[in-house]
Amino acid sequence: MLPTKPTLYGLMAEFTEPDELLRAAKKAHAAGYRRIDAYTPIPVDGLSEAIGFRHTKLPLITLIGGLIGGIGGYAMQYIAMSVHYPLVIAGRSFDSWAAFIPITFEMTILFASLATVLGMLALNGLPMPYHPVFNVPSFALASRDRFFLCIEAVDPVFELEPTRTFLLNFSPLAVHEVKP
Amino acid sequence: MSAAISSIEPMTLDALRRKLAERGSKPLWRSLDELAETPEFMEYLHREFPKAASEWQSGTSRRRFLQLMGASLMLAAAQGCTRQESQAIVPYVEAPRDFKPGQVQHFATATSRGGYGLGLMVESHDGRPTKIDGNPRHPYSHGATDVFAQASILNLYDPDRSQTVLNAGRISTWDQWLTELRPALDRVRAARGRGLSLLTGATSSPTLIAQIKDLLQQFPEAKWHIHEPCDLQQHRYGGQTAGQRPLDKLYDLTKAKRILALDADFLGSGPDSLRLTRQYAQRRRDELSSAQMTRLYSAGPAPNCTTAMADHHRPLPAAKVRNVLFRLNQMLSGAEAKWLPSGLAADEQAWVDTVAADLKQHGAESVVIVGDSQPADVHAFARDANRQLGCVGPQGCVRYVASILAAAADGVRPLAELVDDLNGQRVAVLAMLGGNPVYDAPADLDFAAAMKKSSATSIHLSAYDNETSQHCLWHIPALHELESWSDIRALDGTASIMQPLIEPLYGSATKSAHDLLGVLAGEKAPKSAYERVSAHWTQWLKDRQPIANFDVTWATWLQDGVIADSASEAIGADAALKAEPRDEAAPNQDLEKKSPTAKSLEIVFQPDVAVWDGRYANNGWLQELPRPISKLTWGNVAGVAPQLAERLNLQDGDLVTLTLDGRSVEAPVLRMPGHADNCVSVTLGYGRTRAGHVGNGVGFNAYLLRGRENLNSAQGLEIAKTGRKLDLAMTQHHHSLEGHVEWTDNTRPEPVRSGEIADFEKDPHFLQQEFDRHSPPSLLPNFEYSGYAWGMSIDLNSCVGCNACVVACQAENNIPIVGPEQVRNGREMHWLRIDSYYRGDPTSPETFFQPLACQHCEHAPCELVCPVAATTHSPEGLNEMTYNRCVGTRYCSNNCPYKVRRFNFLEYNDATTPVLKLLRNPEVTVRSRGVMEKCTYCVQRISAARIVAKREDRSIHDGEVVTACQAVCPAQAIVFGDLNDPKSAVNQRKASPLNYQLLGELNTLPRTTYMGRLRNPNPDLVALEADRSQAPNATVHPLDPQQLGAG
Amino acid sequence: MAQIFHPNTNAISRASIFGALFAVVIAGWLLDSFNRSDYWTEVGVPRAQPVPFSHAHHVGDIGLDCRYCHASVETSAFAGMPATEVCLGCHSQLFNKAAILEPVRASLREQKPLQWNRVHHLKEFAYFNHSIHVAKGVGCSTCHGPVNEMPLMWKQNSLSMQWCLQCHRHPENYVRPKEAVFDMDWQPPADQAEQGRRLVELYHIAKLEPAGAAPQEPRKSASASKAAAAKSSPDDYFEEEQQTGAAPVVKFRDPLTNCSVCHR
Amino acid sequence: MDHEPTNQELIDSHREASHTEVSRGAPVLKAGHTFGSVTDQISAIVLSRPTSRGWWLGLAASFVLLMVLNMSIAYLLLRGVGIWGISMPVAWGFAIVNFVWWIGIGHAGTLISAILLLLRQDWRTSINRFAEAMTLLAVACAGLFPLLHMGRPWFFYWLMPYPNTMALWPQFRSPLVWDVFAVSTYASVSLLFWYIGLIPDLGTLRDRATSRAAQVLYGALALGWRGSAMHWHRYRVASLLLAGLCTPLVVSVHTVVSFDFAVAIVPGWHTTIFPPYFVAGAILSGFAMVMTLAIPLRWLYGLQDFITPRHLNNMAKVILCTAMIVGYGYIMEIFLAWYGNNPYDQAVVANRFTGAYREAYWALLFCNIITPQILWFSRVRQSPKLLFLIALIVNVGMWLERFIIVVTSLSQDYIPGNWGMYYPTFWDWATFIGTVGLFFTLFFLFVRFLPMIAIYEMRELVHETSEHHAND
Repeated sequence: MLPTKPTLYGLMAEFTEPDELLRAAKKAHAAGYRRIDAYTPIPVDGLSEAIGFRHTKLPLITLIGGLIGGIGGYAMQYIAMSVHYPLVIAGRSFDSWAAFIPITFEMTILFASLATVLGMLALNGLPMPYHPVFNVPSFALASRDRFFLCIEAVDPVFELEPTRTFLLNFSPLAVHEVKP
Repeated sequence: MSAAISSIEPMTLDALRRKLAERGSKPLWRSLDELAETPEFMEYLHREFPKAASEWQSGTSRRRFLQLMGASLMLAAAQGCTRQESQAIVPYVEAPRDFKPGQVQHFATATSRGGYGLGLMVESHDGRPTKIDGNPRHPYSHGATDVFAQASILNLYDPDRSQTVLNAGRISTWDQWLTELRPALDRVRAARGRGLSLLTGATSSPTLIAQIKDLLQQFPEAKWHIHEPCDLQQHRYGGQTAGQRPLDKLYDLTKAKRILALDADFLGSGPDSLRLTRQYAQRRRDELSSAQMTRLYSAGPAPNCTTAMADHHRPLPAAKVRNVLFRLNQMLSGAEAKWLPSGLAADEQAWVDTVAADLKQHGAESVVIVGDSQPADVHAFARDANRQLGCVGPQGCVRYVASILAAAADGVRPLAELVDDLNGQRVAVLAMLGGNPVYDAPADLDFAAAMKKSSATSIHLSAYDNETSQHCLWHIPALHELESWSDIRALDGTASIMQPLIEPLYGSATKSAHDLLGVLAGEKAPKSAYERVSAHWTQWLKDRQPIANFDVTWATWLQDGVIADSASEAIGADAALKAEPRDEAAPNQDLEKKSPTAKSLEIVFQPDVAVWDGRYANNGWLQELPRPISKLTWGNVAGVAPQLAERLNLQDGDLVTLTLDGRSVEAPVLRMPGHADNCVSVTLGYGRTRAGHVGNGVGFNAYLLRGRENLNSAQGLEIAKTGRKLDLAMTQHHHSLEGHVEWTDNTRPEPVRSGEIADFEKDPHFLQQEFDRHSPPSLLPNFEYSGYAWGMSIDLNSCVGCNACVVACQAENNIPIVGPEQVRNGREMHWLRIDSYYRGDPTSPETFFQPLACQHCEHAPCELVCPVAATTHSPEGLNEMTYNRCVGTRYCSNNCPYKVRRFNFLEYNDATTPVLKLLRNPEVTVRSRGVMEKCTYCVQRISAARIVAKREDRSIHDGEVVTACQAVCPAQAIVFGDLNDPKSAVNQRKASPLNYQLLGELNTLPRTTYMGRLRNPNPDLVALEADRSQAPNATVHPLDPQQLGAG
Repeated sequence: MAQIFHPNTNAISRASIFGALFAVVIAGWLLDSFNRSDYWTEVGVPRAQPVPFSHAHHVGDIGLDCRYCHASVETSAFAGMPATEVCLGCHSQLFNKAAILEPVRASLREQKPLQWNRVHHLKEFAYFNHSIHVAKGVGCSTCHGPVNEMPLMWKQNSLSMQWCLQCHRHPENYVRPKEAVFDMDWQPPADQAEQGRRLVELYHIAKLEPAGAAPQEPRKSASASKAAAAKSSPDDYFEEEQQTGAAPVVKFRDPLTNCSVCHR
Repeated sequence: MDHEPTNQELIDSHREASHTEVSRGAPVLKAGHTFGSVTDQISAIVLSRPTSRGWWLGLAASFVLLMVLNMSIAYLLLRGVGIWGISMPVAWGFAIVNFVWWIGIGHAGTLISAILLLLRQDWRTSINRFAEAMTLLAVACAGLFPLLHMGRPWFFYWLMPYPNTMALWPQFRSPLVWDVFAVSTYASVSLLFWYIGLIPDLGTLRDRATSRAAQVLYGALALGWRGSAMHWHRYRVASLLLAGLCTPLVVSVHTVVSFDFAVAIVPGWHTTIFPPYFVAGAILSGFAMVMTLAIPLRWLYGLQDFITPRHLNNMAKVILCTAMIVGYGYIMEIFLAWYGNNPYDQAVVANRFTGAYREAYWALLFCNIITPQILWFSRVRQSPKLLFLIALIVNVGMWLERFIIVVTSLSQDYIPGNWGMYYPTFWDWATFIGTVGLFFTLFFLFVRFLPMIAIYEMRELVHETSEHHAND
């Protein structure tokens, strides 16, 4: 994701209201920009769709994690108790499946949760302590009360001046150039 | 705490009786307070945290704390590591011949019980004795032993044993002693022995007696005194003329259908208790019909094993035994005319008459047994009674033999004479072979003062540097019975050779009585004990069979542990009467004045069932042994009847001052249901000051009350409350005395199932329930135990609660002791405990025993909850405990409905004292702190047997594996074996209709099952007692004048 | 807003997350393999002895029988160590001046026993009995290795519980004919599995013996043993069978793996 | 949870949520707040506000207790569990009581953030953060006890399945092993959930921070969060999934804990009512503890705007409801003893009412059943002081409940011959008080260095409320 033009990462418009950002994002997408991203202090409904993001695989990852945990959990107990070292315990059968349920369940949850969290981080490409957008001085407010729309320079439709003017149409507070 | 308890108001007996009545069907109860449920008692119980600071107080110093701190953390670290530490293997230089390393050997020997012999079979691991059992060939053991024999192994290895010769308290040597003694001895010899006094305990050792007699011949003026503090037959030294020998009684209970035991604990103590217990239990177990079954009556001051087993027990002051016998003889003689008043209360007399009728009816099949603590004339009465019953004689229930103990006939003189001599400066050399007179001589003799006064050269041969050694110029450390050669004779005269099992632990400094006598006799070349013993018996054999090969015979003697046909002949009853004549008038003169009244109480002195006369005071196993019934450990008490306690407003643990003839001691009170009213029973042997680390300062010294005239019981005791309180260490009742609401108690199944023989005859299965016949259905598949299936059966009908099994288990399985504080916290470690329960009227309840150890359930609840599989089930059905896997969550114990598991809450095993390591059974792991343990069915014995069997490619025979508790049991109440072997003894037992599972309703399928207790009450007496309970006050003042007059 | 981190912290931070998980696994693996390592178990580490006694010489070269010195191996839990007099039985004649044997002579002279350094050390909570193993066809070399090639004695096997269990679970892989027990050169035949199973039957190894039969001839349910021959792990230890009508029962054999065999 | 919620649904959910809630009057957030104001006010507590003396005192006090804990643990390792009052038959004492108590407390946090999230209760936002923190700390305290109560704690790892030269495994049929898995799973999942929730706020703190150190610290923890729209999207999905996973988990944990008792055959333990009644009890004690913490906090840090009477009111209702369920549990125990006609169970019930520990039993009935009843009155629910008092009482009551369950059942079970009493020693108390110290020490550090209220969720709240006003 390093910019082809090393001088510039992209252009970033700064808004005060989520709705303005939402409108701008929709327009930008309509205008054919694809390499765009929006940065907000709160999750803004519809924003990700506005910039053309549809759908995440996260639930699938969770499911897989859960299955691994569950099956693995039961297998571990079955093998330990009735294959590897079968011992007579209180006259119970070696495969007392009923007694194995709690651990199977806990293992399912554990692995599913781990999968979810790691999956989320991975898909989001986090951790990423360094990112060009942090070069924008006022971006610190992105975690307070400012809303940013960034069009990246790598976007085929991106032309520095036209894009700047395009962004200015939405009367943002400012339009910043984002150093790589 | 003490404040808490003293605030309790006692509940009146009537109220207790009412409560019992309310409960409808007679429930079992454990203690008076449980019965009472007094609000105040609850109150005390609600102070849940009285001990809050105990651990803090008993905490260690800061410095020690830090040291240990480091240690413990290192320990924690070290535990993980397993890298091999360097360890040496040390082979012999020259291996002894018939010896295989790592193999167990057994040797027959014998031990002394107040002078009488008990045959032993001692187990030896690589040359160190580790376990003592009975010698099956010995007539008074039959393979069983009592608690003392079991525990005496601990005395052998006791670190407190004296190890060097002491001269006035300073370390000296044997040779030093010899040289310094010579002048004194020479002087004595010059004076034909005048001034030489010898003091021994009661003895029957032929060699020793012969040796002493030689000495007395050499020194005609010398004197031999015998002092046996708890001599089982105190009356012996009364008014005998030389030449006469006192009598011993040999009972044969296999023939007895009716037994009347008067102040006699023939099942619990005495030189023949093992034999009698076996005979009694056998008949009780095998003759299950009201026509044949033995019926046991007992009357006596304090509850004990015998009173507990009795079908009818009558609390009775010791002094009134004479009255009872007097009355009994009248009834038996049947000559109405010249009857004198018996001095019994009306209801007592009625009781005696009913019993008399029953005895008379069975004539020769009945026997009267009088306790050895009763005076001579009472025994004479008993002899009359038995003669009238016709049970005397070789075929009868009782025979008489001349006592084999050294007695006046052998020139023995009483202790009092010695004290006079000491005070009169007539003693130059005083040699005490064992004993501890300074501690246990009658108080009015004041032996200590006499010792101080006298200028005699005093020598004390003793295993411990005890109270007496302190007063002696010389102390010579004595050998343990397992360290030296000697011999001894049993009650019936059967002799046994005592052979050493181990080289003296403390080298040549330790000596035997034989050695010491050798010195006194001035032998130039002192013979060894072995030479003396063998010499004596060579002679003995020569006299009888001149041609016999001594070495061969000797070998067989050693092997058998008994000397063939060495028993003595019986004496006919009439001869017996001549032997101990009595003044016909004596009894009824004494009848009244000797009887206690509410004002002046009677006191009864008894040897303690655990420390005896005090000689076992330093034995931790015995100190921590729960006394039968009371479950008291670590101390003695003044036992009183509940009704007396009620009148005097006494609670358990209250400290009282007992005063007798101006002498007084402080003692804690314990209320004993079934104790005689107006009577206080104390046990001797406590309050030692120089017993050792274990025994010092435990309990109170009852000897301080004991006068020479009344060694066993006395009148005129005064009792006064001090207001202070002692927290008694008891294993059963602990502090969980609060009772249950009736509506639960009626439905709670009773752990001990019992009934009457009559009901049994109607329906033999009357004690069984559904699940006892076939186990309830289960969803889970059951395991099939196709190989051995070990199981146990315990017969509650036979068990007399003697505790031998508890100590045997402790000895076999390296079970530690924990001390009184831990016992109070409920942390005793005994794998096998004997629960006791009462039923019925608190003044004389029925008592029940129930030995309880791991039940080895097939569906063991403990196994299910162990997180690390430290307790599992073996294919042979054992519930196994793997100590080294245990992490100590204690969950198993919580889930054990029998609560038979024991936990090492702290580091209980003494891992530091070297000599104690010799004691341990190498076949059993020594458990460390934080580990759970429990009964294993002596799995080490099973494994040993299995290995032998597998080596010989056969299967284990029935009876090849014997658990420690089974081996020791005199009553044969415990049987162990293979349930898959239809012919096995244990299966025979389990086939009995009395067989039942404890808590079987939980479907735990216990491998240990019980046989219900059957009682054989006398209908007439039942009716009689029913009337009496209408008027409960009848028992409270047994000697109220009107009733006397009526008599 | 200024950047707080340098661009390549991105790579580092991502690596760190998964690196952490990885590190934990590695650490655990290292610990385990250390615990099994010869360094820790001292397998193959010769032990110095007061007298440099060479099994290689006495057994390998001279061909002494094990039982000559370890006399109680067939009758007792402890194999036994030779008394000094046993050594001197020969060495009073042979090499009776040799310097290295001085400690032995000194031992007899001063009646002071020799102090050998233990090579095979079992924890005190593990009970091992030589006699029964020898009696059931477990050869010396099976556990002690090629003693006849050891100049100084060393441990051939870790003596860990897992190691014991290998044989206790599948004796047929290890047992040999009784007569070969003390044969140091015995090697398992090609059909050891077959032979082994036969010997297991023959010596009644690891079969519960059904009670009731006459004590003389070994009691053993043929059916069970046949089943055993047929079964393969895990069924070596138990077989679950539905009995018609009766409640289902789990039959199981092999007391060899129950805890009290070694721990009491 | 593989069904993927579209944003429209999310929007609607929040819409209607805010509708209903606000229409009920009391606001979940004081009006007049903006994105900026909430952000600054909350982050200021961590970043700029000077540390109050109250905080220092609190920390010091807790730290002292923490040292008491260290002492008792040291002495425990040194002497063994015998320093406690446990005995035969009562082999479990304070250690297990405290374990269950702390675990119970640990339930509110996850419950609030998971179940209330699924139920779309937007009033949870301002309390869920420190409720979750409380959960973690409580579980940490709880986790200590199973370790400490072992006879040989240095072998704790034998309860975990790992390859070893003994060829041995944990015994998976044992409820204690279930505990190991349940508690560790619960701890780790709660930690994840809590941390995920923190990430955007850490970003905020990173951006607000002035000192380099703070920037690096929070920056590192924030993982470079930059509020990208796509991130937000996945972030929300992940939160929902975790919530979905935590909900059964939180129920399972205390169910498993209750199995420790229910699986055993001890009369008074062996009953089927235990799982639901333990879970209810857990929620009860959890909310009580949240209340115990929330009320002083909002007063100390002037957070009345965020933790409004509305929150207290709702929590009070939850307490009242769960208290009733717990009460039902008690009644069922008694009923079943009578109806099942099991003499042993009946004996246990009788023993609880009249036996040695009856005072404790009566006290717990008062604390857990009687006291919460006054929450029927809305005036009570409005008064923070009263609520605080009630919360404290319930905390005590729930501890007593566990004490009664563990101790009375064991002290008198089947065979009268082995009944016994349990007397806690100094060390029992010290260990218990010590964990309280541990809990509060960590909690004080938490409120000082992390935002105790979810800032971004508060911003969302601002957004929604303003939207709503816009719609009027």
